[in-house]
Order: sequence, then C-alpha cells, then structure tokens
Amino acid sequence: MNPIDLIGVWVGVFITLMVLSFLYKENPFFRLTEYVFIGLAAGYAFAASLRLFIDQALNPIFVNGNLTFIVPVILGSLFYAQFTKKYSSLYRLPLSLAIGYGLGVTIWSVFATFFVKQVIATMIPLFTGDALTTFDNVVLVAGTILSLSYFILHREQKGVWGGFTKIGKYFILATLGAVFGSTVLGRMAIIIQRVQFLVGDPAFPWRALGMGTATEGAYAPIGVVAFLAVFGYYLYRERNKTPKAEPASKATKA
Amino acid sequence: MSQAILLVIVLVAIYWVAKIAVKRKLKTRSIPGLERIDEWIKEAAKLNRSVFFTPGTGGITTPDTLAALALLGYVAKHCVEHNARLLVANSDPQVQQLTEDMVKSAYAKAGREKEYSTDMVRYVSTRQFAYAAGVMGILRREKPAVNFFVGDFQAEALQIAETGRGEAIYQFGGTTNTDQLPFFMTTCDQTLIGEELYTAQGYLSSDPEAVSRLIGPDAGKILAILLILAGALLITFGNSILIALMEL
Amino acid sequence: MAASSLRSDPRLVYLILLLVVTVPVLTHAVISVPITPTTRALYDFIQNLPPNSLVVESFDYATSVVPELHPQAIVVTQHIFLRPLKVLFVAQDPNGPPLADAVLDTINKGNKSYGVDYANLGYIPNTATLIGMPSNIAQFLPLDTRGNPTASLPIIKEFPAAKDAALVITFDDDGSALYSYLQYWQGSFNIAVAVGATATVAPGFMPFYSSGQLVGILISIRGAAEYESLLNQQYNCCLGISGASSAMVALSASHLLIVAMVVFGNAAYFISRRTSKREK
Amino acid sequence: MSSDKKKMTRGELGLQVIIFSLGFFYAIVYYVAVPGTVNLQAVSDQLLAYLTAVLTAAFAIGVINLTRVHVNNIKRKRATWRYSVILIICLFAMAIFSMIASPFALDPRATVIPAGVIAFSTPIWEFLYYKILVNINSTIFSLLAFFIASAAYRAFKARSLESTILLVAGLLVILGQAPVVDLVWPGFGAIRDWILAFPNTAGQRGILIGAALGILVFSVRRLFRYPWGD
Repeated sequence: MNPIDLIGVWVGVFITLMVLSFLYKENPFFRLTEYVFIGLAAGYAFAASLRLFIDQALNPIFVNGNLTFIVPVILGSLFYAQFTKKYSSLYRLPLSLAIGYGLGVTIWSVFATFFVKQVIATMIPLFTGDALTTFDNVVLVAGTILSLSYFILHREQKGVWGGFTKIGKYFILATLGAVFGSTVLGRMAIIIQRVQFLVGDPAFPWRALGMGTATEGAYAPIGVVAFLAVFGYYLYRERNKTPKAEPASKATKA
Repeated sequence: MSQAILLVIVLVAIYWVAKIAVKRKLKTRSIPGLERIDEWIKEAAKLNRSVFFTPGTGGITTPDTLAALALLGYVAKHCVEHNARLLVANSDPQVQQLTEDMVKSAYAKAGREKEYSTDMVRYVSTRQFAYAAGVMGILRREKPAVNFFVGDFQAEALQIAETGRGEAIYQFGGTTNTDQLPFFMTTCDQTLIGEELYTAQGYLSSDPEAVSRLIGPDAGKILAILLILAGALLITFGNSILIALMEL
Repeated sequence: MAASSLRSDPRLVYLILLLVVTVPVLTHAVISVPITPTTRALYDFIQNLPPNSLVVESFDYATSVVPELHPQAIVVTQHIFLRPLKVLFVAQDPNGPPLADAVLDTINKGNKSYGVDYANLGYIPNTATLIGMPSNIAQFLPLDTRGNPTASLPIIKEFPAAKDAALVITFDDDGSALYSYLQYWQGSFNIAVAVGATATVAPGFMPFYSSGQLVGILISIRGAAEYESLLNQQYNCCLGISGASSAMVALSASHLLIVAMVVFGNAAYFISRRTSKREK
Repeated sequence: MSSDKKKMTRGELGLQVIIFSLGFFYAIVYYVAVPGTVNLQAVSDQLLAYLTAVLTAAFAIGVINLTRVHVNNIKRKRATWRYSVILIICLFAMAIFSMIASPFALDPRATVIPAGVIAFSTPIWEFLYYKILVNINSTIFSLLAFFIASAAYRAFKARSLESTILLVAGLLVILGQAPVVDLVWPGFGAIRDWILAFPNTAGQRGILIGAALGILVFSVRRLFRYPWGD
C-alpha cells in the first residue's frame, strides 16, 4: 500500500466528480477543473517543445559543432518579434518558411492520399461471379459517385440530376448514421471506464494509468462519499444564499 | 510520375472552370431551405419571439466561421426588414467584433441605427463547455422562434442542438465537421452538410471571384466521377490499364 | 407522467444512464465478444510478422480519449512483446511518451531489454521530423526519453532507418497522425500502416481499409476487448490486462438504453403529433 | 467581404517568393524522381533539418499568449480572476517540474541538475500528470455520454425521410456494436459491419474527395497569394 497512490486515488476521484458535477449544474468546482487543466496542459506542452528546441536546434551547434544551425536559430527567434510594437511584422519571415513548406507538403500528399488512392480504390469490377460481391461493389461505386455528385455546387438539384443527388444524399445520411452509432460507442466507453475507477473496480487498468495498483484503488468509493458530502454542503449553502423566489437552476448565467 | 501529371490536369481544369464562372457570373446552387428562412423570420416577428444565431467556436480565419458569417449577414438583413429581434452569441472575441459591425450595418443600411442595441450581440466564453452552457442558458431564457447554429462546432454542438430543439420552433444548422453532423441532422429542420455550408457563402456573395473559387473544384469532382466510371467499367471487362496508369 | 418528467428535466435521464452503467460494472460480469473483421486483420498481421521484424508504435492521442485508446495500446503492446519482434515507441502528441511508459510499466516484458528489443524515442514535433525518420532515425530523433543518444542504442544500430519497419501502428483520436503516416511513410516507402481509432473517427478510416492502405483498424474499447480475447485464445494469458473485456456488459446495457430512448422518444413524439392532429 | 485585389507590398512580395519556392520544391520533390542530377532527397533532408530548427524555436509563443491573457484578467480584477491565478500557478509549476522530471526533462542524466532534485521532483510530476491532468481530461468527454442519452430521448426524432434514414442506420450500428445483442442474433453484427464497410465507405469517400479538392485549391491559391491582411 503506497500512501502517495492512495491520496492520488482520492484526488482523482474528487476531480472526476468535480467535472461530472457539471451535469447537475455549472458550478465553481467544474470551473476550477477547467482552469487547472488548461494550466497543467500548457505547462507540460511548454517543457515538451523546449526540450525539442534544444535537441533539434541547440545540440547541433553546441554538441556537434555544426555552426550552420545558428542561421535557423536566429530566424526562429524572429517569431518573438510579434510581441514588440515596432518590429511586429518581422515574425512573418520564419512564419513564411513554415507556411511555404506546409503548403508544398500538403499539396503533394493530400492529392496522392485522398484523391488518387481513393479514386483508384473505387475502380472495382461492377460484375463478378458471386452475386453478393457484385452487389457490394455496385453499392461502393455508385455510392461514391452519387455522394460526390451531391457536393457539385454549380448545378441546381432538379430533374434527373436532382434524382442522382438525392440518392447521393441518402448515402451521406447512411454515413452520418454510422458516425452517430459509432459516437455512442466512443462516449459510452469513456463513462464506463470512469465508473470502473469510481467504484474501485480491480478490472480498471490502475498501473497502466499511473494510478498505483488495485489495492489502493479499492478505497476509491470512500473518496466518492467524501465528495458527495462536500458538494451537498456547497449546494445547501448555495440554496440558502439565493432568495427563495429564484429557482435553484437559474445559476447557469453566461 | 503520372500522379504529378494528373495533379496538373486537375488544377488546370479547376482554374479553367473558375475563369468561366467569373466571366459568366455563375452562381452556386441555392441553399436548401433558404426561402424557408424568410418565412421563419416573418413568423418570429409575428409571434414577437427573437431569432437566435451562433457561429460556433471558430476564429475569423476558420473557413466554416466565414461561411457562417455570410449567412448571418443575410439573416440580419431580413430580421431588420421584418423587424424581428435578432440575438447573436459568440465564442471568439474577434468574431464578436465582426458580428457587432455586421448587425449594426444591417440596421444602418435600413436607416434605423437607433434600434440597434448592444445586448443584441453577446460574447459568451472561449472555453468550449462554458460557451455551450452560456448558449443553453440564453436559449432557455429567450425561447427564440428560430435557432441558427452554423459554423465551426465540436462536441458542444450536441448540447446546443438538444436545448434548441426543446426551446425553438425552427432550427437551422450547418458545419463541415462530419463527427457532429449527425446531431445537426436529427435535431434541425434544415442542415447544410459539409461543403454545402460554403454554398451559403457562394450564393449570397456578390463577388464573382469568391463564387468562382467554389465552382472551380466542381471540375475536379466531375473528373473524379468520370475516372471512377471509366476505371470500374474497364476493370469489369478485365482491363486494368487505367489503374496501372494512375499507379505509375 | 414519466414521459413528461423525462422531457422537462434531462437530469433524470443522466441518473438512469449512470445506473445502467454502474450495475454491470459492479457485477464484474464478462461476456465473449464477436470479432470484427478489421480487428482480426490487425491481429493476424502482427501474429504472422516474420521474427525480428521492427514495429513502430505511435502514441498520438490526448488524455481525453485515454479510456478508448489506452486499452488498445496495452493489448497490442503485450502481443508484440509475446512475439520475437522489436518495437520503437514514438508519439505525435506530447502525452504519448508518458502514456507509453505507463503501458511498458504494466505489460509482461518477458526477457526483452530496453535498448536492444525496444526503445521510447519520444515526441515527433512536426512533419519535417516525421518525413526525415524513414531515411535516418537518429538524425531526426537524437535522444530517447531517458536521455541516451539514439544512435548508441543497439536497436537503432540494427534498424537505422524507419523504412525498414514492417508495420507502423498509430493510436489516433482525430486522424491527423494516421494521415501523416499514410501520406509520408506509406506513400513513399510502402511501410504497412494500421490504426487504433476512437469510435467517432473509425467510420472515416474505412475507405482506407477497403482500399488496402490500412492493414487493420481497432475500433475503441470494443476493439481492445476483441483483441484481448484473441490474445487469450492464442497465448492463454492477458485476459483483463486492459479493463476492456469487463466493460462489455456495461457497453451492451448502455447501447440498449440509447436504442430504447430513441424508440420511446419517437413513439411519444408520434402519439403527441397524432393527438394534436385529431384536436385541430 | 469581397477581397479587393490590393497590390502586394515589396515585403509581402518577398515573403510570397519564399512561400512559393519552398512550396513548389516540396510539392514536386517526392514526385519527380530525377536520377543522376543533384540528389534531391539529400537536399530535402538537410533543408528539413534546418526547417525543424526554425519551427521548434517558437516553443514559448503559446505560454506567452496564455500568460498575458490571464495576467490581464488578474490586473483588471475580472469576475474570474481568482481562477486565472490558479491557472498561472498550475502553468508554471507543471512547466518547472516537467523540465526536471518528465519524459521531456532537459537533463535526464543529471549532468547539470543534481540527481537529488530530479529524484525529489519525479513523484511530484507524476502526481500532477497521472493523478490530476489525466483524470480531468478523461472525464470531460464522459459528459457527452449523458448528453447523447438525453438527446436520444428528447431531440432525435424521425421528423423527415432524411432523419429517418440517419436514425435507422445509427440504430442498426448501435445494435451491431452491443456485444450482448450478438448472443440474440449474430446478424446484427454482420449488418453493422456491412454498413460500415460499404454505404459508409462510399459516403465517406464522396466527402473525402470533395474535401481533398477544397484543400488543394485552398493551398495552391495561397502559394501564389497568401492573405496576410484580411
């Protein structure tokens, strides 16, 4: 039993419930977790990008002695000109390098991966020996062509052409239905793992999430009870503070 | 190598069609349900209930947000005409400034600047769930007749769509984010799906240059359709010359 | 009465969902999960990799989707360590390296040792580094997460360039990392690509599976549970290492609740519409 | 909102030349396999190394912007200024501990930073990361499970043929996904796999090809004229 991990479990439980408290109504507990998260995430990202600057830009100069890397470092420092009044437009110089490189790489790869490969992959036989594959192939080819036709913007969707685009829209709707169904799977997975955590279920991957082991995890429910007491007290104080006339849930002001 | 040639062919075709579109001042196809917007705004004025519009969490450089603001210009103009009360809620500070100017100029054009009040265009929050909670609060209090939520949306779209469905009579949505489109489709009376959102920009824009940029890519789409048809037919008869050519 | 109270205050629905999920979790019930074709395709691909092949595991997800993708990372990593394979850990999300370390801390590593059989090379900051790796790993990722010079690691001496990799599998929550591997690693160097995807974006990756660009797709926590049962069938081990299998009963219950909600919601809607028509 | 064709200033022209030349080079370097002449691949790799160095130099931009916004909130005593104080504390605490004891530690082999300090900071960083950061973010999206449940009852109506198609496809995928349903009839799983493999793939491809052309035109136009101003 590691005391730090035990405290970690209770802190984790408190945080999880502070976020879930938004379901009851927006409250200071929820807002606190949002601000703590933005701060921690930004601090961590800063350390990550600083380390990369040292590896990719400073080490070549100071470790490998390759002085040509001084030029990119100077160019890179111009990014910070945006915070000065007079030289603020200088940051556009290093930015243009990033933009130019980004555009070039995008043009080449987006066309190859999203256009060419997808067009080639839809060139499949419309008639094969086996009836089922034939049906599947026709659905794939016709579906791709018709849903693409729906996004043709210069022609009004009327008459025969309107018929094609309407069927195309039905394929897009089936796609959106699949996305809707899949989204349910994704969101339920998240709440299930949170419940596994809150009830201290040994099946929860404690070690793989740096939360100690199942032995400390078993004490999670105590944290749940503690939080409910604290939150209940907050609601009690909140209810007395606001005059009786206003309904409790009015607090969701912008 | 062949893919480079095909890229050049597609780009030339798009440029050529765009040039024609500018010369002939072509328009993109009408937005499904555009005329319904006019009826809804008239009904909102009759029932003395407001018209609510929110463009999502995108910034002024986000394509979806720009398309949404084009639609806001149209809605604002009609709200002034039928003197329905317009209410706009924003998440991005720069979009807030932009929408304030747009609504103010809509009233100015009709010579009724006095009627514009600052609480028509409100800044909620840049934080995703605070923005959603704020918009839900406004929807519950104002009970608008029409709820427009068009533009750049993430996971918060579902909350706005659900609350809007409960409070508003009509709901008009639009985004290119496929992950959120299902929640728009099942809760809105009219939804602009993916690139259709940009037809709003094209259809409402007076600048033929902007419209041609939307019509140009149609050439690429038609080319893709023809290639797929040709390739599929050829391979049906066992000939994979086109596939081999494109994979060079 | 129940229908109207559900309509007015959503918090009742929230409570129902919480109960429908909590009860199965408390029962610790486990059920067998049918295998989706895209999961089996990935399992078979890794199972049939020739000995001593190099696999690159790319942790490209933020902490917000840990519940969906972390179980996948655990079972796939365990499978790779059960086979005579070498593996490099990289990440296109700053949260990747610590999450990879946590997975390595959990699985049974057998007699494999750091630096020889596996290494964590940390964060890929931008596309430039990603494009450079297939030709020279050490030049673009000079240090591993423990501060050792990458070039000095035996696994890098054996595989100096990523183009020698037999497979790159990315655990990706929005597609950006997957598309970068498809475009730059597979496009130019024909390295096989697979993806562990969150459920929301998985349908968007199906066109790449059907075109053969992807050798397999794991779909959210269910994909992890399927993979875990395949591992158990083959190696008679690892059931429960990821927490995915024990979530399947709760998953089923929550799904049936959603179906019921849509059906009853629409029934109530049509009844109220028909009665209001009759009153007009 | 029409973009009037104002002339590029001399500075913008210079930047556009950089953007176009780098863009054109990287658009063709992987298409054009020109044997014999200068080894394009080596040039591209060396250029990549320099570009990476330039890009990583912008490591502090995000933190500077965030700090300025929240220090402003504190100075102006805005309604949420106390939360901004907490945000700044979390930001700098995590930055310092991450620089000492995270996988991105600046000196993991304790050449400069004393080993004792690293040993002391590691458990603190692990607590901040695994026990606080991971837990907050793992819970935020669980809220959506509840919103979907309430929307499923209150808002997802088969109002028109279009929303009916979407809802039926969605429900079939949901049924196919629920493991226990397969015990009743394995056909549901097969239907779900079919919907994902064929109609969904076709619809996604239509959206994908359309989006690819949009991005292509968007990028090529910027090669010739990057809209700095508007």
